[in-house]
Amino acid sequence: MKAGIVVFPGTNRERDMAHALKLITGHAPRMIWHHETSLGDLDLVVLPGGFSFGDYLRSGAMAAHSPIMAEIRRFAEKGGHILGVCNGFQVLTESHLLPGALLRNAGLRFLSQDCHLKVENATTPYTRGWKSGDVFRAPLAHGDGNYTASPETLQRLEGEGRVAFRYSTASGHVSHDDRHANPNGSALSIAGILSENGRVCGLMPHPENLVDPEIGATDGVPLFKGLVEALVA
Amino acid sequence: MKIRVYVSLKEGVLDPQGKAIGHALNSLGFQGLGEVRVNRVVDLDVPADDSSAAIAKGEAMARALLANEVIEDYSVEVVA
Amino acid sequence: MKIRVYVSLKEGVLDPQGKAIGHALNSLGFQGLGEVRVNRVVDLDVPADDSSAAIAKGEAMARALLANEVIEDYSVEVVA
Amino acid sequence: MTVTIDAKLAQSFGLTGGEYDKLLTIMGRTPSFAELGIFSVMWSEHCSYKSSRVHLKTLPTKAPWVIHGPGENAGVVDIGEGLAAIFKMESHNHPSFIEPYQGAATGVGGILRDVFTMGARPVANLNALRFGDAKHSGTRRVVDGVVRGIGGYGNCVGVPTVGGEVNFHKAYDGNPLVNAMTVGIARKDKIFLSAAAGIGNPVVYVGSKTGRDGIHGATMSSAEFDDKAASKRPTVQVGDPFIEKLLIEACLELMATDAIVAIQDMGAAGLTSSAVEMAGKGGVGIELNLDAVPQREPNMTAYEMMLSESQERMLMVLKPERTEEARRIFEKWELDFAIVGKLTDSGHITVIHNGVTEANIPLAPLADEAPIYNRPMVHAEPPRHISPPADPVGIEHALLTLIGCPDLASRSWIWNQYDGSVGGNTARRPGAADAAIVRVDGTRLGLALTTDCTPRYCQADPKAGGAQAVAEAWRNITATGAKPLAVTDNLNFGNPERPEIMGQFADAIKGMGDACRALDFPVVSGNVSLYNETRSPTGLAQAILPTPAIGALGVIADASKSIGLAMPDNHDLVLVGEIRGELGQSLWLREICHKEEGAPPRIDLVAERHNGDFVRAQIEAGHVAACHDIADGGLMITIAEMVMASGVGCELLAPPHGLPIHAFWYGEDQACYVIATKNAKAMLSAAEKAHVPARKLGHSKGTSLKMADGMSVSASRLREINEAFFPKFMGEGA
Ligand SMILES: Nc1ncnc2c1ncn2[C@@H]1O[C@H](COP(=O)(O)OP(=O)(O)O)[C@@H](O)[C@H]1O
Ligand SMILES: [Mg+2]
Repeated sequence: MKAGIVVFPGTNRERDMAHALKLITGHAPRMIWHHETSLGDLDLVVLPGGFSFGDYLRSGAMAAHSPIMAEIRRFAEKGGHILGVCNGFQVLTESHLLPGALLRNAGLRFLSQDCHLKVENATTPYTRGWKSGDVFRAPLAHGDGNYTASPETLQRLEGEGRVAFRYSTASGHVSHDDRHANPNGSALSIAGILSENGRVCGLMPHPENLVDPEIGATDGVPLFKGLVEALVA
Repeated sequence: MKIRVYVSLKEGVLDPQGKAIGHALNSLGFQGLGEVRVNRVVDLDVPADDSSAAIAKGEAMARALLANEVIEDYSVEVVA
Repeated sequence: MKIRVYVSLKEGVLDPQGKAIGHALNSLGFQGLGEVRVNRVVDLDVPADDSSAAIAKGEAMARALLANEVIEDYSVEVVA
Repeated sequence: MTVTIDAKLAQSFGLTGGEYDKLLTIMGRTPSFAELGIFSVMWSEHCSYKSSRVHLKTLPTKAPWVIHGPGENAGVVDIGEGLAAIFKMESHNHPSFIEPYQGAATGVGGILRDVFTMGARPVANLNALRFGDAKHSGTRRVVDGVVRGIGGYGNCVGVPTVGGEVNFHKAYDGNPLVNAMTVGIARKDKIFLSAAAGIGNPVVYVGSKTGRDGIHGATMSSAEFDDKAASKRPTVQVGDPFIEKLLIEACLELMATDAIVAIQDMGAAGLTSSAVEMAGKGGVGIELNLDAVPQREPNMTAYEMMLSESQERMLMVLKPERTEEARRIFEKWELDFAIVGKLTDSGHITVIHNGVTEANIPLAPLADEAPIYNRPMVHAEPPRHISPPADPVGIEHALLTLIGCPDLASRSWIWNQYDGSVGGNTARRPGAADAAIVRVDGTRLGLALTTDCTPRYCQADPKAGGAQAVAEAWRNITATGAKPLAVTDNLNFGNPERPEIMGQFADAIKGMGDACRALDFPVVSGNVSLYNETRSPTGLAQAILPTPAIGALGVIADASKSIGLAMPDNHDLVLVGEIRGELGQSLWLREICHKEEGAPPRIDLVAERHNGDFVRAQIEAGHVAACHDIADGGLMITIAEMVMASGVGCELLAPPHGLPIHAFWYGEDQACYVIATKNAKAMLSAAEKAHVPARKLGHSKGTSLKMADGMSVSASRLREINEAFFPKFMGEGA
């Protein structure tokens, strides 16, 4: 799988993502500076976590206007696969490649802790490594992860199976108003969503930080294994 | 020309920060406050010949970057 | 009575946000902007009989909580 | 400027009459305003260490694995595989009281620069925090701002914050302590130093523009607080972690080339101290042209530019032929880059602004004749050891009280606001082990990192307290299986001009030095923060508790083999070390009997080393499933923390005869560990062979902590109480 990772000024989880991709796919991804204007030949573009442009103004807002984003938009239009994690998810909503927006966490504090994610739709390239209803652990680390969208958008996301991951308890219980189950207060406990064609995926937590048995656990591995299966076949 | 771009959360979008501030003000003894909203203003000095040109520029900047129209409204005024 | 408390960084205090936004606007093609500053407004509805009472309340709230007087200035106006 | 430059003005700059006379002798004339400013910051306590230097010199700083000890921007130790760990701790106490968010944030920024300026990629941050009494009305504001500030900066630059410590005590009501530590990794043969060389080489300024930030911050942080503090407020500096992140990447990119001759961050006293130190260390002169300095505000004077403490700036000496290559790198990262001067053979620092020479000072006497004081000291008689007072409440009540008190309550509310996982190498996060474990990228090596100090012990007996802080840091690293390598420190004390404070300072250093020598644990970097006092309106000075915070680093060959404190089911619990029931200065005494008295626990450095080496050997041999040292709160708290970490309970045996029961469970005896092992018998016989005291404490099973007398508390109840304090204190109700 040929993957590229986009680096904006202030991106800080590009190495983590590269490590995960290398570990699981065996190939080091290409690092793409935000000033570049061509993606080259890629199967997957990843927008990693961090604080692009300091996350000043709104998280992801300035990165959404970086030169490379025009090319990423074309890539999406051609049906390319794009994964945005954390700040990458925020960049995708700010550039309208995914609907909705990510507001300040409901508790108004940055959260860095493990959370549990429930796989809602296991038929996508991003989720096929799991079964629907599976629950896995992932670290989260963000101040603005509180997903919101208009009622119509939320309804469409639900109706079209475009909610990829939802926050839950370790046993898979979903409860929107309980901070233990839904730490940042996201609408409908949404942690990750898909584009209409299912090829653009954004999620807040960091599966890439849980892929190495030496660091604790491998809960994040199915995401990357599934992508390899889907995109290299 | 100095302009001010006000960016505010759309009505109906929850403003947890405003809520928290309302709460804190209340416990400081400021009672009977209605809804509290915290918004952002961006103060800029734009090269423009007249107010309407300056405002048009402010609006263009708001649309392009300063506001996220999914969740925010904006308005622009000339301050000097 | 609706008031608006306007909180801005004191002159000379670095505004990292404003700097980054000015930069981004510039690369979006908005040239010739002077200094860009990002400030905060808090919109509140206070129980008060007249404007001067409302403003006094706003100032008290700014001092107590809304502004960090170490680095910020504030001003209060009645909006409705 | 129309001010008269004389001894009176010098005094308002913080120079004594004697110091001003010395200045006049060096200069042979009345100094200019800018020159006076330069002298005053270079000779301030913060930059000159004039009160502390004679004592600091007594600390051991060498070991075969030490590459650079004190004297550089940070300490450097060899960790094997051709790599070095670079680390240091620094305080931002006074700024954090004035503006907690920015004070703490810029503290993190400053210590990061000290580490990456040497060529290291920062891989971990820690922070040692002391706040006022939790019941004091101002404490919450400080806690809130400091924690947000540390997170705001560290999270944005993408360096995981993996550890630290927090205490509450009324002595910090008006003077909190914020000590930040950064650890970085570099190739051993690619360490960058600050000594300038090469007459004619360009001096280059990179990073953010200069504004009027924090002018006179270096002298401010050496001045006691009083109610005039308010008038000093405009000196607050604002940090820009986004720029810092770019600066890290740009510097590391440039460091991969060979363009740099010398590099130095601009910390306290900004351009002045960086220029003076680089040229001074290299024995060359330096000429600065201030017209070239990137400026954020109009009409800045030479004085203002030389003393500005604007953040996120660095000064470098480059090879002339590589300057354009360097410029390209910084322009790519959209940072300011300006050639602001050159090295000269004058031996002077010369500052030119608008064509006028604003300062011209000989560097050698500026450094060599900097004041050094051997200040008068009074040594307080240490209190006597007390015998255990009667137990007024019983074991269970004490357990539930202690586990929820501010000094023992779970700190998860704090560390959950710090990104602990960025980098993907954090093998043990806060709360998981006695030291955080961070894997070194591209290897299996793990760094074991901790900060420690027990100020109430230091207050009672500074020498014992200094030794205890070092011993606890060493023990915490040992408990993970790592080998302790070296120490950085942050010595926070009151006004050194008071003999009793100076006595505390000297005694604490003596204790630290003894422990460092006994444990082969040299000091490789550090920082001194004096004048931590508040003056009440009546004029009474109230000093903080003496707080020599220790930051320490160890290495384990395989990060994934490190040991945490989560106790697995069905294991024997073994105590290593001897419990004498030391209740003097214990938390039990303070929280249950409301007394702070007696001598702190005895420090036996021979036993410390012996017991620790035994524990580490048992871990290396694979016999240890969990390990936790005994510290604040004593043995019962150690066990309760192990229970809470895993949710697995235990059944404890009856305590030994001969000691009051509460003294056994709550004494804060040193050099002790609790180990979970498959087989207590084997562990006990190994201990006997090694002449290490050990006894079986019980067995892990179930989900409750159970004592032989029938007391039983569930792990979930313990957790609930343990986690309640912070959210409640911060008014967030869990
Ligand atoms: N308490 C201490 N113990 C050991 N070394 C110290 C101590 N305090 C300062 N040093 C060393 O003195 C040097 C100067 O320290 P400092 O002025 O804090 O550095 P910086 O200029 O980077 O802020 C550093 O090398 C530091 O490690
Ligand atoms: Mg330094």
